[in-house]
Amino acid sequence: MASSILLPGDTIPPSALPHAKNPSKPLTLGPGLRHTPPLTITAHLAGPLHTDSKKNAIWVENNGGRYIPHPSDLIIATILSSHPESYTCSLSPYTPPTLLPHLSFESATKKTRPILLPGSLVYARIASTPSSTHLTSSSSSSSPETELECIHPSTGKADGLGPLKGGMVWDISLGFARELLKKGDGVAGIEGVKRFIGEGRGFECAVGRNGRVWVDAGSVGDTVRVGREIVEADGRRRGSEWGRGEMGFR
Amino acid sequence: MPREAEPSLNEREFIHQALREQTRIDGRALDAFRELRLQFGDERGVVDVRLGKTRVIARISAEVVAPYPDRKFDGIFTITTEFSPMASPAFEVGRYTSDEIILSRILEKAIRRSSAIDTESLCIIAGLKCFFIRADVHIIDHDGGLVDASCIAVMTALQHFRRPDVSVEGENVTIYSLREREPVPLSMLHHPLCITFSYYDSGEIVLVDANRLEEQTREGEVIIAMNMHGEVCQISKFGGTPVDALVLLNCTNVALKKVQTITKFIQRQLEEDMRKRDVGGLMAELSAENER
Amino acid sequence: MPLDTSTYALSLLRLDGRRWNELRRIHAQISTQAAADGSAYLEMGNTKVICTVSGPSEGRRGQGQGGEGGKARIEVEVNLAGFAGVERKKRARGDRRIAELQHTLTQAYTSTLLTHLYPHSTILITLHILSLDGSLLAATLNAATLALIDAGIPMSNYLVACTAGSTSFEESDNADPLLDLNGQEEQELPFVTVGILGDGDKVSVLVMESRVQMSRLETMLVVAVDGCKRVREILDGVVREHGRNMVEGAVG
Amino acid sequence: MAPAATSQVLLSPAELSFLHSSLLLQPPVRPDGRAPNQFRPLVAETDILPGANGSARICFPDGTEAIVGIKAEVEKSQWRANLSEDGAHLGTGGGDVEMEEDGGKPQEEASSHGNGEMSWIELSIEIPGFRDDDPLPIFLAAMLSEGLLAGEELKDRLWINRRFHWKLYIDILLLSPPLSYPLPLLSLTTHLALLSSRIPKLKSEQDEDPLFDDDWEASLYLYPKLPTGKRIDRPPITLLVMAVGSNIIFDPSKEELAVAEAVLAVSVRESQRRENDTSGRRLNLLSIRSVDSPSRLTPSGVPNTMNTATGGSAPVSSQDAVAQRESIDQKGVWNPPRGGVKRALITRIIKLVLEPNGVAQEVMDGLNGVEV
Amino acid sequence: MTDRRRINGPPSGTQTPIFASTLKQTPTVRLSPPTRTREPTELRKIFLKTGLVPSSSGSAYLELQHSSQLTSLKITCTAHGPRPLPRSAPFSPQLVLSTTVKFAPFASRVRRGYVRDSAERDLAVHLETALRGVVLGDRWPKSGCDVVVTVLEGEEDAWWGDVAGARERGEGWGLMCVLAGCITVASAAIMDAGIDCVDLITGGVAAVVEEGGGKRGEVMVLDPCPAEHRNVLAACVVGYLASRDEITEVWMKGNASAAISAEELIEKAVGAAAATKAVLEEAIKEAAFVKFPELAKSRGGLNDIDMNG
Repeated sequence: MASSILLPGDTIPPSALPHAKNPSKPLTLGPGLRHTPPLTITAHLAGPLHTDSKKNAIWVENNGGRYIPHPSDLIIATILSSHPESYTCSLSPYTPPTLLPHLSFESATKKTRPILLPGSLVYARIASTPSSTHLTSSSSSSSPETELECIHPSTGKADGLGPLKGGMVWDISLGFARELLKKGDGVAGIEGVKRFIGEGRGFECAVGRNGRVWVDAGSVGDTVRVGREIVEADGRRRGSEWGRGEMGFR
Repeated sequence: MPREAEPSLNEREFIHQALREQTRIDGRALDAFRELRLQFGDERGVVDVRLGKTRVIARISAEVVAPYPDRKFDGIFTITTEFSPMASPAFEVGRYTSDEIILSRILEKAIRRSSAIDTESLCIIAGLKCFFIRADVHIIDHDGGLVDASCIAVMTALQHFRRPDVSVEGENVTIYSLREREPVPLSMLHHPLCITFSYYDSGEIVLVDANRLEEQTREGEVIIAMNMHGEVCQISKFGGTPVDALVLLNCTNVALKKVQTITKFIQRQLEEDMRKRDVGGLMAELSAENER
Repeated sequence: MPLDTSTYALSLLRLDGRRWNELRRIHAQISTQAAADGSAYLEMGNTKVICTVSGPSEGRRGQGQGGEGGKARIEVEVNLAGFAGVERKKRARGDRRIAELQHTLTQAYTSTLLTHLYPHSTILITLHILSLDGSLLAATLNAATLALIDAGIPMSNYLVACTAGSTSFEESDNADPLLDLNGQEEQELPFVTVGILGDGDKVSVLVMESRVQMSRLETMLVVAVDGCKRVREILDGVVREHGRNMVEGAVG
Repeated sequence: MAPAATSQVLLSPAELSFLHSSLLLQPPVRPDGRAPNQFRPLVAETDILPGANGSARICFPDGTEAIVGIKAEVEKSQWRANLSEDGAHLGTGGGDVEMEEDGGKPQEEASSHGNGEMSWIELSIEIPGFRDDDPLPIFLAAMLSEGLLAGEELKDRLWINRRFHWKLYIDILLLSPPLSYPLPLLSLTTHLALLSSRIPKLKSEQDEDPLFDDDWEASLYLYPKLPTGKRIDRPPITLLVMAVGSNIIFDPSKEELAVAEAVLAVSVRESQRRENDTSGRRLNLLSIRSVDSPSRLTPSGVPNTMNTATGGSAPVSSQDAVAQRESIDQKGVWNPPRGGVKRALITRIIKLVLEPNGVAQEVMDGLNGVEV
Repeated sequence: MTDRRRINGPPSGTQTPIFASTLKQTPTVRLSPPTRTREPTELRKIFLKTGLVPSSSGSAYLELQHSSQLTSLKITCTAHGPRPLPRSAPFSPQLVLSTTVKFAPFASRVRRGYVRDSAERDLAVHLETALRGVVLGDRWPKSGCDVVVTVLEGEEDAWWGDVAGARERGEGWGLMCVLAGCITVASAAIMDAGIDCVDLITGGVAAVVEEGGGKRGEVMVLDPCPAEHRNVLAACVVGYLASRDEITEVWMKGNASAAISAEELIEKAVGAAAATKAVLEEAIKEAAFVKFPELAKSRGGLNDIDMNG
């Protein structure tokens, strides 16, 4: 699936494009690619090229850097402060804060909204981002801030989103978070996580695309064990994928 | 607007709870250091210290200058610290954070004021010429324990460093280049190291070598600088939740053990590096001297 | 040059005529500055400190609104007057020693004051050191405590500080502890500054800048803690006296 | 920002107008009931710091307080070329080399007259909340040193011998935030501190390395005292004077400053008198500086004719508003002053300051009483 | 404050030493201090022009005729504004005027650093005081105006060869001349920027000088060039509004002796300022003719704007 590493400026040869099963389906360009009419596609990120012939999609895999919000990503956010209409949340350090409206929780009304203290964690979905230029963005608002939601916009159900109580958060690489979420059919990437964790343990977990995993396995010891296994799996994966060796120091 | 990530409530509570159960999130014992790795540069006096994810590079350089007029018989030794924005977005160029001030002050007190270097030995001609030894500390990656790592880096680099040999005939000073004469090690009086203790629950729980997350959630810290002979070179507890005096005394006992272990580790690494450099057998006698 | 301690051994008196366990004269006044919300003047021997407290108030220019996380932010400004020392010395604004002193005071009072009562506000503690003769950190802590009491800012307990030293660096039997060192003694002898919260043995601030055998530390610590308790009594007296005057003034 | 803006008071246009009109009365009615030339009462003490050569503290009733400490240190004088008679005195043109003035007359040996240098006095002002390079401390320092350095006397007294001199450090600390314009306070405190300054008695002779008497009792006052306890001369003082209309008001408070039409700082000194001459005390003017009046930054009031609430009609546009406001000169509506002062007023201020038994002399006499 | 961003030259400029023996071969080197050739009441010739910096709202350049091979005064000024205040600034009902005075590093014999020193900041405060009284600030609420003055060539405090002169008495006589120039040039720049003023403000200096070379006596001179005089005893700068006959800024220092009173000194300084006004008027008119050519046609040719006091 993954071919050679692309560098920014490289042109994608037509041979590398996925052979769509359904020719009427348009080709979807994912992150890291740019289409120059009529037929040139160039990379503007470095990384391996991934294609998906089923969806007729093509993108460049990129692991690292800072998390950039995209609509419908699942993320773990920290509440910073509460305002009349919404909470301000942080997705990652040194990035602009995001908004989580008080009413975007399951069955929340003006009177029965969850009270979240600064520092609490929520598992949420990105509802909209300020930038509408991105190709994958389906719904964009003109709001200058990224907006989050904890309900499914059509059903009004939480679908596993909402405040996270207890447990511990671990930082993982963005690529690993994406991989965990991609594999799982259910929400929260729990299936993806289970592939890396030995069977026979019960635990709750939530994976955020912003590179954070929340784990609660009941006891402190189990939580630490699960969390460390995830982090180590991330480390192994990064090691194999990028061949990160010792930085030469002279 | 954008700011440093504060640990979430969940993290704070979990870390506290785990510590009460004698567990640390990275699986260490409460009084265990992270893995310490030393890497020496090709040049003498360059050391790359890694303590877990924290990484500090120290470099020693020497030049010949005129001594301070009020200290005619002493050489000059300074330590400068550089928090590069590389280590953490919290650091900005040209702005001193209190972390940086504390780090530079503690290194100053632990190493320079405790006279780890015999500055008199750096004097070449009284009042006219002396060596100016400069230790530059660069923080490359910040995951807690900066003071401990920087102190290890400076002390190791000082022991690794060799200054050019000089000879004095009356007023004439000859400074020999590396080829002319084997450079000489600095004369060290003792080897102080810093151990930072982080405490929780008013001193009920005391940790050694906290990582960044633990540092952000702790109630206070005590930094103790000691050498392996049991001499305390400085203690700093800048406020924080008050703890019992006995806890602090206990810390000095733990610090002594840690300092002894780390000092031995540094010695071993230095010797190993010496062996590597000594492939040709040219420096046989020097390495013997170094074993002292 | 080492301090001539031989005279001490003979007469059991220090250079300034004190015994080992004697404090210098402590003179303190509360409410000395009419313009500040709280103020105090403190003399410990020849170390003279004026402290003013303003706040809790809105943050100062361009520094945002007070503290984060629903707590007041504490700012400390220490100004060492040019004429304070023996030699006239103007310290640059970025002086690290002063910065460290400010940091220590900030840290000490952040955990002592009940800052959660004043969210989004700033408490500014300004200290002027008019004359310097040892025990600088201890004097600034004591003066700030008095000024904060005068300003009526709630604190969990008194924070008082004192220094203690030892006549010898080495691990020898004939070393004696000393209480409340003056500038000359500080230059020559190892010493610790200890800040105690309340009347127990709870150490809030502990700073030692000299090299000393581990075994000496315990004695120094004990003497300093004991000294703190006596300083506390003196300051307590000052506060009560001031309170009495205030009540009488209000009645009469 | 202007130095005055920092001490700006927040008064409404109505209050400003009331203050202004009461100060315009003949005689003016001041908010604290003082006479126009009356100073605020003050608490002063000298010699408060044993570690300094001279020190003083002054406290005004509004809580502003200043401490001045003076330290003198022996310093080596810079080398000066001795000039030959014919005036071929071009050495290096650099600024480092100071040359002896040579008027063709023989050099007076070991006399201090005219040898004092500017750089021997260093004055620094510390104001809480201000950086060293903010305009207010710099303006104040310039104003105070202008007065102190204007005379030869002080500089010359710092001369020890041809190789050494005293370096005088004057450190001025304002302990409180600058509530009112702190110039008079700082000036009076410096005056007292200088009066209390003593330097050790010189024991060595001529151009030897200086050796001083250890006995502090034997030390000499920087401003020498006669056996009768009187001084030959005294340091200068700087007064703050403001004008409202034709009224001249001394030592204005911050509220009064907010309606001032002109503010002047005037430095005066008692001119030197001979030791046996007690009658003729004359004051010398050393410097005058105009100070930016904070009143210019105050908001102006809205007259009734422009206020719909009082039956007037609101102006249509902001331009209209300005035009209307400027066209009417209604009494009781505050308008910040524009323009400057008439020359005659400045002349009158100078006269008032300098006149025998005038304000300046009164203040000096008052400070006399503080002496140790 | 030290400037650590740049590598600076030595604080005091160094000249190659000139030895007495070499002087005979170089008669061009002046040995005697320059003397004033003007009448005591005569001003130096002034060149003033506005609108030199097109990117600013208003600008002006002032130059004084240099006398006897010495440096003269060259000052530029730009005014930026009225423009809206930054969003972070608090509300102001008036125009917020801020002034900056900076000597170019090469403006004086002793090199000036890039960081403003206390004398420059002090001058800026003086200038601000002078201008604040003239500008109709309440016509421009919520706006700011920056007046930036750069001194390209400053007045010396004394003749450079006669270093003793500078030492003698309160230095900074040159600064007073600079301030007078700053006031005039800033006034022109503000006019050029189209900011409403109550009157035209001009700066003027008068001084009591001690004449060297035998006749010892105190003389009152207008527009002094400190280098030309053996000793300056007292000097006074005023910022003068000629039509209103008012003073917004007065700065006098020195020992105004009994012979010449302070009042007289101020009077003379006002005289100097009033004389300068003619030049300022001409310069502004000239600028107006450039802006409105039809005015110029009706008036005919332009006059030379040099003037004699």
